[in-house]
Amino acid sequence: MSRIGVFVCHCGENISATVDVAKVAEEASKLPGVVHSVDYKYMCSDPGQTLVKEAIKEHNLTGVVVAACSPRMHEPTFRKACAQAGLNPYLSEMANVREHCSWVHEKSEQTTQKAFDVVRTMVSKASNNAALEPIKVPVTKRALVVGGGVAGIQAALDIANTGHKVILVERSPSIGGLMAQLSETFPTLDCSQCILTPRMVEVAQHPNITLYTHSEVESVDGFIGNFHVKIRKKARSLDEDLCTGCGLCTTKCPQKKIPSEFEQLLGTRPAIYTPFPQAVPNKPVIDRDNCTFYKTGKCKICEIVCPTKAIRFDQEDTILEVEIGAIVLATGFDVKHSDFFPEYGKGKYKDVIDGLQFERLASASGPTQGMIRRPSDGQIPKKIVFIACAGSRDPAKGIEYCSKICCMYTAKHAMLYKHKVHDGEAHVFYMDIRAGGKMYEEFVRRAIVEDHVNYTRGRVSTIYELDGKLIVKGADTLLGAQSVEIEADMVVLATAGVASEGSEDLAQKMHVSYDQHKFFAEAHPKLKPVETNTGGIFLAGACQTTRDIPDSVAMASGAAVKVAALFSSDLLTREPIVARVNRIPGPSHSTCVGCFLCQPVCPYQAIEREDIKDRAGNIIKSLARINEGLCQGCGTCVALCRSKSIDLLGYTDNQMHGEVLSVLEEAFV
Amino acid sequence: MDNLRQKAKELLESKTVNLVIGYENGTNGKARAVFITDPEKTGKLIYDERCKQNLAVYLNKHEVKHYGKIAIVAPLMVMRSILVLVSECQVKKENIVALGIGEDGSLLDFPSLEVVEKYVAKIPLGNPQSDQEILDKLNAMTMEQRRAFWQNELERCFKCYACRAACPMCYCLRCTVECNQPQWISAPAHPLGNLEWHMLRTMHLTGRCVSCGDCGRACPLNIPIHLLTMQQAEEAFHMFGVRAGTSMKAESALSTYKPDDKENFIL
Amino acid sequence: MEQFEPKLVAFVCNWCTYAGADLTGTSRIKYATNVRIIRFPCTGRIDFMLISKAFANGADGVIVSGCHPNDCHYTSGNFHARRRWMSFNAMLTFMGIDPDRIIFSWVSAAEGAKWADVVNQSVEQIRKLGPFTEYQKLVQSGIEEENFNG
Amino acid sequence: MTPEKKIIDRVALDKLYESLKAAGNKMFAPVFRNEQTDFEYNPNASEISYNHIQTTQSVKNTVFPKIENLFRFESSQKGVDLLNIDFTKVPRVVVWNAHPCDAAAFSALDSVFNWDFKDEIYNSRREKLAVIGMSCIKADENCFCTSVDLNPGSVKGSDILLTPLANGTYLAEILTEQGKAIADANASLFTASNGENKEEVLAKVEKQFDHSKVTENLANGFENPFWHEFSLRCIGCGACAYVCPICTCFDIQDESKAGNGRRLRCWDSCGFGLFTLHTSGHNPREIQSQRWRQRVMHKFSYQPDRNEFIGCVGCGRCSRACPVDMNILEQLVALEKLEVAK
Repeated sequence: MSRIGVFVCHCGENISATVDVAKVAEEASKLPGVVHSVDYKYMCSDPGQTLVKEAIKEHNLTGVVVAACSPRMHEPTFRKACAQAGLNPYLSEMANVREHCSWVHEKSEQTTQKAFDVVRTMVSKASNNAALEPIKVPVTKRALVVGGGVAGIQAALDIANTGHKVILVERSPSIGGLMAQLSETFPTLDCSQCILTPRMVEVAQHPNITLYTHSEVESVDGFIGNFHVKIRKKARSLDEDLCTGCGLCTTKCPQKKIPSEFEQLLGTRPAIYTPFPQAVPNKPVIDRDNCTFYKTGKCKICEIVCPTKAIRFDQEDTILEVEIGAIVLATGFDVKHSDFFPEYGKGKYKDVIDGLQFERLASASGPTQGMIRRPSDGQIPKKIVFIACAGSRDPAKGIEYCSKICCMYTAKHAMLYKHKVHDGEAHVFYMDIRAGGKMYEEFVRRAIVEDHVNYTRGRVSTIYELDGKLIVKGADTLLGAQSVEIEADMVVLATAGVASEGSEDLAQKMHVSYDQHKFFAEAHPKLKPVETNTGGIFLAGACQTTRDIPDSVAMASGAAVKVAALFSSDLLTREPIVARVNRIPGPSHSTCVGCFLCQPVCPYQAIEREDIKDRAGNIIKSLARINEGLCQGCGTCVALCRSKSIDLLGYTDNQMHGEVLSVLEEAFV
Repeated sequence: MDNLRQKAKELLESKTVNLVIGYENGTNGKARAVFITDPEKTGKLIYDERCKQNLAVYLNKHEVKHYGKIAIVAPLMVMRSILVLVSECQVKKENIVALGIGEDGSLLDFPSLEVVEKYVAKIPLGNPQSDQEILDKLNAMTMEQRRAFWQNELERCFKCYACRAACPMCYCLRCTVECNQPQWISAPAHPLGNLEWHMLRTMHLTGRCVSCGDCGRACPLNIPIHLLTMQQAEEAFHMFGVRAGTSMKAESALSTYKPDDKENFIL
Repeated sequence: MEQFEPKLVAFVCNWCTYAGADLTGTSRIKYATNVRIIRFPCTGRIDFMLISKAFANGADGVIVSGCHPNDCHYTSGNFHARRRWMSFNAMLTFMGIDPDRIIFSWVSAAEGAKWADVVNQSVEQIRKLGPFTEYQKLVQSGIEEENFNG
Repeated sequence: MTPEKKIIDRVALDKLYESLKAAGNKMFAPVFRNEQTDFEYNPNASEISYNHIQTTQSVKNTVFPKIENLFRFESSQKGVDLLNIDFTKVPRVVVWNAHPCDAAAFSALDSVFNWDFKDEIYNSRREKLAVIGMSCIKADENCFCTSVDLNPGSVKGSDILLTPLANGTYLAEILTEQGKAIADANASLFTASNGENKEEVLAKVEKQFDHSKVTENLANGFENPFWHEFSLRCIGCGACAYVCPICTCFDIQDESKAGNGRRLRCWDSCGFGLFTLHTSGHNPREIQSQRWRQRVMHKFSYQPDRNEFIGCVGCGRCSRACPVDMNILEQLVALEKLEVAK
């Protein structure tokens, strides 16, 4: 039989003004299992807590019920007090007689009766309580950062600087991401590479960071603190230890006309190449699809010219296996290309380009050395139309959301153009200007006022080519939807940002959830923006939704702190409110029949398959097992399980069933 | 029928399977399940309109599982039950050969269960017409009439659990009714205990029932309990757009959701 | 005649409705005393049999409440719960058990006033329906069968 | 007592029924409803079925109801108080129109409920029970009373046995003191008999097997592959046990609210998988073939050995109720012919 102590709080007069606390305490003392029941002015005060602690010892209590405020307020207080008195903290319960009773009802017999009913119910729960021990999970103090853009770089550096090892995996041959392709950055117009490349070098040289470029995550198993990750290091066709990055091979390669991905197809590169001169690592890679040797079996010029004999044509992909404690996903985003827009020529007009292509044209290291030239004939355009919201906020295109960065970079593009082509005309079509951010609105104003960029509020319905010009037809909604037609030399589409290619695949490997647009889903939209629902996996930058550089960097630092916090102790301690699959003696081993219908309901992928084997190693039964490192204790699997084989510690079937019976035990007044 | 016998014989002779589950002539003009291991005895197999039992119920039976690879005579309801059982990890798909029976009674060639999935996908699924007509009648009643109807029917139940035993989807080792910590269901066959039991069975089969009607046929007291699960099968399709036993993937109605599931009663 | 005072039990999730009911308290909004709250971690944890247990043990009505869709602390517990309640409601309707005895609602942690409204409306609704005698009779008939069923 | 024979006509029969009902007896009589014939309490005389072959359920409900309260309990601060139920208050019951197989089953039940422990509640009910039997003039393929030492006109267990005669009247055999009391109290409804022979109207039920041979084979057939082969089809429900007039397995349950409640017993079946499950996890009858064997062994081996009766009256209900055609007669015939090593 339980020995439960009931402690009824007056909360000054907050409770006692409407509830007859003395009567509640007296009635509670008559309940089966209750051996001690008192009321006191302020239970949460030091003397109040002492009252609880002393009663635990004096009456040898096996459970404590504090009838006071909401458990959301003082449950931790009284659990701690119990622990101090040597009672397992999970044997205490709170009866909420303030927020749920005294404050919401007038002084009456009914109010006192309700308070007593609540106490009786919690006494019932407490008598079904079990002592629980916090769950401890060992932590491997090595982080994996996936994606080497600015967010991944920041996260890797921040984690590395806390003294922990980091593995940074980037699928392209160099880190740098989209930011490395930008010309200048808003709202300061400082050179993107100038601020990024030092960080890239820092990553390469940091003693705590291991960098794998041209590599991808192959698989992820395990759980928070204990991931087992396989990384596919794609063949570079090069011995990286021998290569000095002299670049001789790239200059001698006979293939020179391969459209460069880094230059957004506006420039070319050889078959053995580094994506851009400041690439980190500065080691080339052979593009086997375009290499003469791989296509014809002859050439090998690079091998001949290489001074260190570093070329390895027979190199194969290698799989690295690493133990990881936490993962930061920083895989960024992609932009839609101009071929996404049938109404804008579906990519067939060479001079209709996307924003990223414009960045390359405007970049001093780009294909035109920073001169704005039309891709079609190399002429300097005298009139450019910029179209904001190209694809974004367009449900018909399946992209309902605002890409958030386009208003700003369109203003930047128009400005850069005006700075470079002084007699040029810049027109911007926009839906709304969203320039929320420090110095952002001022920046847009500058474009309009100082650089005389023409802003037209309206959408462009069509673009077609006529006599070497691009006819842009739109409407000016501020002039009563008056139609506007501009003969432009070039059109720049601020195309929508979308989830990076392969996001869905990666999310499935990582067991993180993702939204309808394949952006990774945060654990909570407000309070857990960098966490995912999978413990130990965090998000940084635009893989969660499109965002600009400062936001990405801030988020990366946030994710890094989460990782550092996780790595701050050897064992991860968790609330023991987790689900558990029952175990019984053989031959059944559990009442679980292994239907695994609970697996899809778990938001945390915490339900695993456990194989019970006989002595010969044959599987005799498969049943569900909850990974206590991943379970967050929602209990959805518990209510779903048909054979009642799963239970939730702290909210067991017995407890909840007992509460229901107990709450209805007496006729309500 | 000759095709069926021939195919069963071949499967046993070639040791592709160790057991064939089918129908044979039973006592007093009834058809019943038969378990054949000897290729020479496949002549016992029959298939006609009396063959209504959902044979998939045997696939999870301990003694039957023991045989390993099994061929099973599979009219539509058996096919669907097999798909549910595979999706719920109760039978291994490589252990089952479905001797499919078409709607005209002919033998269908199913080299794999994937082909069964494709076949089922092509067939309009729903409750048997005669049962659906009764359901329509019940649905047209007032709430009070339906309450009276079910109270009268369920009060008679004496909890022999033939409904549970006949259902291929009721394969738990320990049913919730046998759980007494806490006692979820009043065990005795009194009106409350009976109502609780049938509510439980109905909810547990929601989204999993293939409308074979075997629970109702099994009831020795002729309580039309199959109507409960059949109604829910229809409701699940109506509300969630899914029918049980169409795929080997685990996507049972109550273990999945859509963010935009439409209801009209939540404040 | 004295007004019928129904007994209601509320099954609420810890993160939204329980917190919302706390806010009702801190805002000192008054509501009917007929409801007793039972805290669950999530609506996904609420077994449908608990509702039937509540009726079997004398509840005239049951309130079930949790986070609004998309707001679940555990992302999807309420979505799973919603399907469960949709199925349960359909079944009760088909069995002729008045689903109006159960009030489902989404009450967020910020909706203290809504919680008071939900309680007051539910109490009124159940008061109009009267005691849940149909269900209670089932319970009684089981007990009273003693020695007279044969 | 020496049996007496009288004649009662159809109209008088209904009057006898009403008379017994009016005298305060609870009448348990077969009625056709829900597409089956089954016993009910206190139907109207006009509702009673006289032309069925067999009812779905047996009459054991009258003495071994599907739920039986054993005692009550109440919790107080001091602990739990047990409150006895006054079994003397059980009602007088008349089983009306029970076939000879059902009537004969009572003696088996008497033996089960009294072989060591005297079951008070059972005996209380049994003492207040009267059985008005009805000989069978029809039988079907599932009937095999003649193979278990009974026949369509067996008088065993009946207080009065009626036999429908060709002329529409009924031969009433008054067999016990209780039967005589009933007949005497309603003497005006009966007329004298004139040597009518019931044998010529009785249903013809062929003897299908020799039960002593079955019992003999069972004694040596525990490990016979027969059980596996013949039970593969069995799905392990309790239908056969619940409709059986002699099956008496029960489960003990407590039902309570706020610490007050009752202990009761309700029907159970040896066919259920968890029937013999031990707390240790061990289940001595782990698979269905073992459970099916238990059922047959109990009736045709253990009970004849220990209680000196066959646990079967050949009513055929289990065969009719079985959803998967586990036909007991077919199996008994096979068991009789079973070749067993001795």
